[in-house]
Amino acid sequence: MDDEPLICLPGQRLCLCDKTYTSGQGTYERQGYIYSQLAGYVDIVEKDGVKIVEVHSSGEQTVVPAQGDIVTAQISIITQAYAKCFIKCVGDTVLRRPFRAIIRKEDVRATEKDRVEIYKSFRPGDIVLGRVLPITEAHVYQLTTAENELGVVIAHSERGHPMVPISWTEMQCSKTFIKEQRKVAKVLPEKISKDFMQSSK
Amino acid sequence: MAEQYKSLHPVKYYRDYLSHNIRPDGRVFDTFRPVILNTGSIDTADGSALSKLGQTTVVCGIKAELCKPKAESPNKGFVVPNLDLPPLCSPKFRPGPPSDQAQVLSQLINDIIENSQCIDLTDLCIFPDKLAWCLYIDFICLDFDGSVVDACIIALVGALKTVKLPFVDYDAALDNIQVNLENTRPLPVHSIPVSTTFAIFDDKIILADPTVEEENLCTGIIVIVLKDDELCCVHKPGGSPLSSDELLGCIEKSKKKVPLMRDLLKTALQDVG
Amino acid sequence: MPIDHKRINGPEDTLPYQLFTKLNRKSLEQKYKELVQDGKRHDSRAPLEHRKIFMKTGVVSQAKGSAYIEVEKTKVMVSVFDPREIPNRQDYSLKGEIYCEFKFAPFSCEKRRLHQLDAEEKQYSQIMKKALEATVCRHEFPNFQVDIYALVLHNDGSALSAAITAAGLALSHAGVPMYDLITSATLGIQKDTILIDPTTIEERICRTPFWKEKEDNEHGLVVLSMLHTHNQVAQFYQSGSISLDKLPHLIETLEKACADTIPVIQQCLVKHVIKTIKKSSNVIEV
Amino acid sequence: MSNIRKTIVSNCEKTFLLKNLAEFNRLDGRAFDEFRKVEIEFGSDWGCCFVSLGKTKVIAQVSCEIQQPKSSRPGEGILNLNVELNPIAAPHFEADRQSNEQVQLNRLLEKCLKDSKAIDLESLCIKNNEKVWAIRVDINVLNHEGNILDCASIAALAALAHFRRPDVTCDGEEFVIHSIKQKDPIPMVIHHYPVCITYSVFNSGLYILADPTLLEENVADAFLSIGLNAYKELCGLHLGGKADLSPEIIIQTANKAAARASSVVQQIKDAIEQNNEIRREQKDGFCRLANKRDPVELVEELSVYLDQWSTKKKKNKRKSKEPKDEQIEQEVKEPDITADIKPLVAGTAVLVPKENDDGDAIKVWDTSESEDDAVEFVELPHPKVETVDIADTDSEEEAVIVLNADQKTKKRKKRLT
Amino acid sequence: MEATKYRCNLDILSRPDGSVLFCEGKTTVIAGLYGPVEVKIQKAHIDKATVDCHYRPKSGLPGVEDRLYESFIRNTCETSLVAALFPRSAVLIMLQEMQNDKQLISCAVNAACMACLSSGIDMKFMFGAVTAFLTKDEELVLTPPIIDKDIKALFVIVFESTEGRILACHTEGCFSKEQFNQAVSICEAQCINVFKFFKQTLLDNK
Repeated sequence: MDDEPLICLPGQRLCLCDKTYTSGQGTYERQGYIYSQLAGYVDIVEKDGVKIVEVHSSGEQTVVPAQGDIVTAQISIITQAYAKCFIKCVGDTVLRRPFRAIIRKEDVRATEKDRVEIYKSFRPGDIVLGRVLPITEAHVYQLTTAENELGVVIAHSERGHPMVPISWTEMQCSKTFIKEQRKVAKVLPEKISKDFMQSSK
Repeated sequence: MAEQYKSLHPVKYYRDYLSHNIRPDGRVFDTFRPVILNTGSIDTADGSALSKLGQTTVVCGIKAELCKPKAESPNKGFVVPNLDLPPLCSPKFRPGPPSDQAQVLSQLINDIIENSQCIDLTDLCIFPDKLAWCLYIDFICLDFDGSVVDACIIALVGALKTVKLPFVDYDAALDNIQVNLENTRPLPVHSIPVSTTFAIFDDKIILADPTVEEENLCTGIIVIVLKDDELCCVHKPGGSPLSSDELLGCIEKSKKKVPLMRDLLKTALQDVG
Repeated sequence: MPIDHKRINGPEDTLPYQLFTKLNRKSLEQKYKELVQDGKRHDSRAPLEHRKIFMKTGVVSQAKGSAYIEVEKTKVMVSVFDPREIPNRQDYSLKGEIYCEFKFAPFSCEKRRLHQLDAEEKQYSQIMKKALEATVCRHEFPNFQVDIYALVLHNDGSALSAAITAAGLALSHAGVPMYDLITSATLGIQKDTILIDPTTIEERICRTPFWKEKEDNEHGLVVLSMLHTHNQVAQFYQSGSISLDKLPHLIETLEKACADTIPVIQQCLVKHVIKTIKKSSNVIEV
Repeated sequence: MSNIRKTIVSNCEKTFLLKNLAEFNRLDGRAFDEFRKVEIEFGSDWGCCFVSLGKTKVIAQVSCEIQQPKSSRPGEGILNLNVELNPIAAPHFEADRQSNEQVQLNRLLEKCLKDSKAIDLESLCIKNNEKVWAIRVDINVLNHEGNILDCASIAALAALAHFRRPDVTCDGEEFVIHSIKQKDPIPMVIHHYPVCITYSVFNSGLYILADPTLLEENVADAFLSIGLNAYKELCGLHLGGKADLSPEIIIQTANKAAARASSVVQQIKDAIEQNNEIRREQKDGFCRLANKRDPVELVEELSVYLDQWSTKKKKNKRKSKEPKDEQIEQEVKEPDITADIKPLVAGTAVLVPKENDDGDAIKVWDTSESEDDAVEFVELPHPKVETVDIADTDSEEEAVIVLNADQKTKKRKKRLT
Repeated sequence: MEATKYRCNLDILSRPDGSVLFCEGKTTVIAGLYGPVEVKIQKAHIDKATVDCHYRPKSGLPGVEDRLYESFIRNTCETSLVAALFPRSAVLIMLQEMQNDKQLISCAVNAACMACLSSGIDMKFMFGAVTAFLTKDEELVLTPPIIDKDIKALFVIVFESTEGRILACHTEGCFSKEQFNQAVSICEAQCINVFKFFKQTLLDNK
């Protein structure tokens, strides 16, 4: 970031829209000019010789999940065919209001799709990482966990104690050592795991 | 990262803080948030005040209207308090009729007004069985960040102190009402109730003046209202059980707040004159 | 009036005491004359002078974005919330929706307002919605709804304009993508007198048709909202009866008033942006 | 949403019930025209009574306040009835929500008690055009085991008959309300005692069951509710549902209901009498209920009912154990109701197919609603006076005030802070 | 001091899973409980049962005042029920006022506890409520004074049965801290009788 960030307001004309400059996040193009959509600061990103003009909001951004985003969600209801959940974070941004989403049985994992059982993959209350699928139905977001890095990251055993992953299909209760089945995400971000291990003590 | 942690596991987030004897907003368990009181700034109301308790903001406006007293109590006026929790003040609330929470709090405030006897209903009578004042006391929460009752009671007292009622001449024979706007009198306020909210966290830690997050995560709420040295409300609607010593401890803590509130009110009203 | 079982009810019928005051019954003619005396209005403003505006963002901590506007005595709070799923919606809409609610606090006007939205409030909500739809990039949040709530704490005229201006500020504060900054202004007209930013008393005089029988019984209120950079009209509302010939002049006057408000909004937003940037850079440094 | 927590009547329950009806048996062992036991208890407050009709239980409370009379009836008091279907009575009832069922019950009760002019409203007037007593009857349904209407009508009537309002005296200008301790309260003036008697209709009137239970109500094609007083005067008749009944059946049923009505009214009067005597000694009210153990209350098992059933059968005739087509005709003549009906419907009713879908209670109610127009009214013994809706005139008055308010406030001087 | 007389009739209603007619002195309340039953989706919790309470006055429609009672009883029941056992379901507690002799709240709380007990739903502990009255002569009594005006303050205190801690508390009127303390201790003593009565009733009903 520059020492003096360039502050702009909605509707402010930023520059001409031509071969070198194109409109990016937080801006719009009208009659050959790029205008700002937000109150924030201007950022210019160079990509393939094109300068993308972006405006970043100063405070929290208003985000809605979009196709391809990695989201953090909490499972609320499981059925035979799908698990319902609430999206709590999109990327690093924490949402003030959760969005509803579902994970269908066939999107739980990449292999042996026909042998997936929802109850062996997720339980209500689990925190999962998922990727947003293209929006087909009008209302609900669909998520997939069919990647190694996606799946359950935080779960509690039936007794209510936190569990530790022991394989990509199993987690173990830290108190009772009972194993439960889950679709476990492979990589845990270091910090979160550390935080949780500490707090659970 | 902390944000996400808080969003996904709020209870643990809080426990981590509280285990170090501090609350996420930097207060220790017993401290109250700063209080701001502004009085008489809305002149369409007959009395008004705005109170801020940390972020929690409540505006109280009093409108006086004339009406006929009830046949059962011909020498009493009316006080009609209502708390509105509009969708403006928090994403928790939806437009429409008052939520259960708003109703419960309205009634609690009504009880406090009644129990503390801060308004003597006979003061509101103009002519027995014929004419009396009806005070519509409307509270609107502008920012819902916990301990709303406390903020309401502060605003209530501030607003009551600014009420000025015009003189009314009532001719019983002709049933004629004459209002004299030039000549007004203040409403006698007989006591100053001071309310304190406590939250019980994890069945044992008692937090004074909780924020909305603390209220959501806690396992019980206590509201204690004092007027001078007397108690006029100890309201604990369920939640984690407490020993009587713990409850008395809360009363002791809230007692300390009384002189502070009294001074605040005095200072606030001085400027209005 | 049916009893509301979800509120504490007072006695059945109460009357405002103002009904029984000794009124110095001035004729309408006289009132009109007193509207502007020696080129000054009752609050010693010139007819085309706007009252001072104070604006602040971030007044509601629980909301995504919020703004407070004070036009001398008129005080309005607006809060804006994150997009949410549209309740009971069956079909897919490419553009997001805006939900507006404009409410007068019960004690904000001379006559006590009831808690339920009345016809006037519903109409104002609609006007506000239309005005804001023009400035919000609704395609950025398809199938979602942004809630905007405006609450008038004290009404001393031109409350709708104040609410629209504040809502624009609150939306921008909330980080909702917008095409432009929006400002709004009100104007009252009675016969030949044109008053910018009328107070409650002036509004009332302008609303009443005084000389019904005469031909030039022009009277009424005009509210205009403008998009600043693109210089486009976002909303136009007129009540009463105004001749078509006069309209261009009125619009011109209002446009100017709208433009005059822009610096206040800009200042307020820039202040907010600087503050948050400082805060975040502080965090990074630490 | 109203279907949440709704108990569904299964097809086998339905067929079982209908099969039993074909053999002239009811599941609880009652005869077709037999009613469940009515019990009336009064509380310590005036005008409070708890009525059970079998296991259906209702509490009614009468309250009064002084109001301005309706401008169309300046010399009459006001009577309001309000039935509440609480979730305590059945889990699918929702609190604070007017269901169709509730509206219908309210209307039927109003027809029976209010429109029949059973209560003397003129005696409730304190000062013409100024002050009258407004009487309100709140009927809270506590347990829904069928036939709420009858139970509620008994409760409402008993409560009204028991109620006493405080005395009011007037010394020229002032009205003084005397508390109950100061002056003896005044009972209501009741011209006649009307109650509702409900029947369930199966197979277009082939079987008509008095005082239906919950299951019978849900399976029945229609219900016939007759408002009657002890003098055999009709106070409202309502046929809801989808049965094609011949007028003769209705009249015959109404005749039978008349006998029932007079016995119920007698019971109400006796209960009040008895209560008045008890009141002198103790004022415990409902506390008596606490230690009361009604053996019938504890009967829960179906087997017990079945025992009863067989004993009843024995009384009837041994023959019924071999149900043969010809024999039914003979058997039919035993209980008097069926004997009444049989000849009328013979031939037509036999092959009416019974509804086999899961048409539960709601359905029955709904259809009855849509057929409201088809409801047959039998002329009331008292001339029915048209109630003029005064809402219009009222609101006009209000509007005038509001207008004035606006204009006057305009001239109000601005107050300084 | 005359002891308050408790009387009750269990399972007075056939529809609810548990019901009771409960008398405390002359105050009488009928309570019924359904649960766990189906819950509206908007109200469902993923980790526990939703506890809902409906209080009905015997005359008039329930108003704002009754909402306060409802929330008081609802929260008390929610704390004592093991709600975590029935996620995504509802427990409905319904109360009907029958007769009021100034001990309505405590009677309603006790009736709610009896209804829970009679339905057999899992509970962490029993709860019992006692009403104490402070008269104009600054005297604490458990039996309601005959004249309303003699009451200076009123205390309703709810205790749990395991350690005798205060579960809920509601007061009306003004009083000193010492008087409150005193009221707590006399209520505590009386509450033992309430629990005794609960246990005896359940034994008798076997």
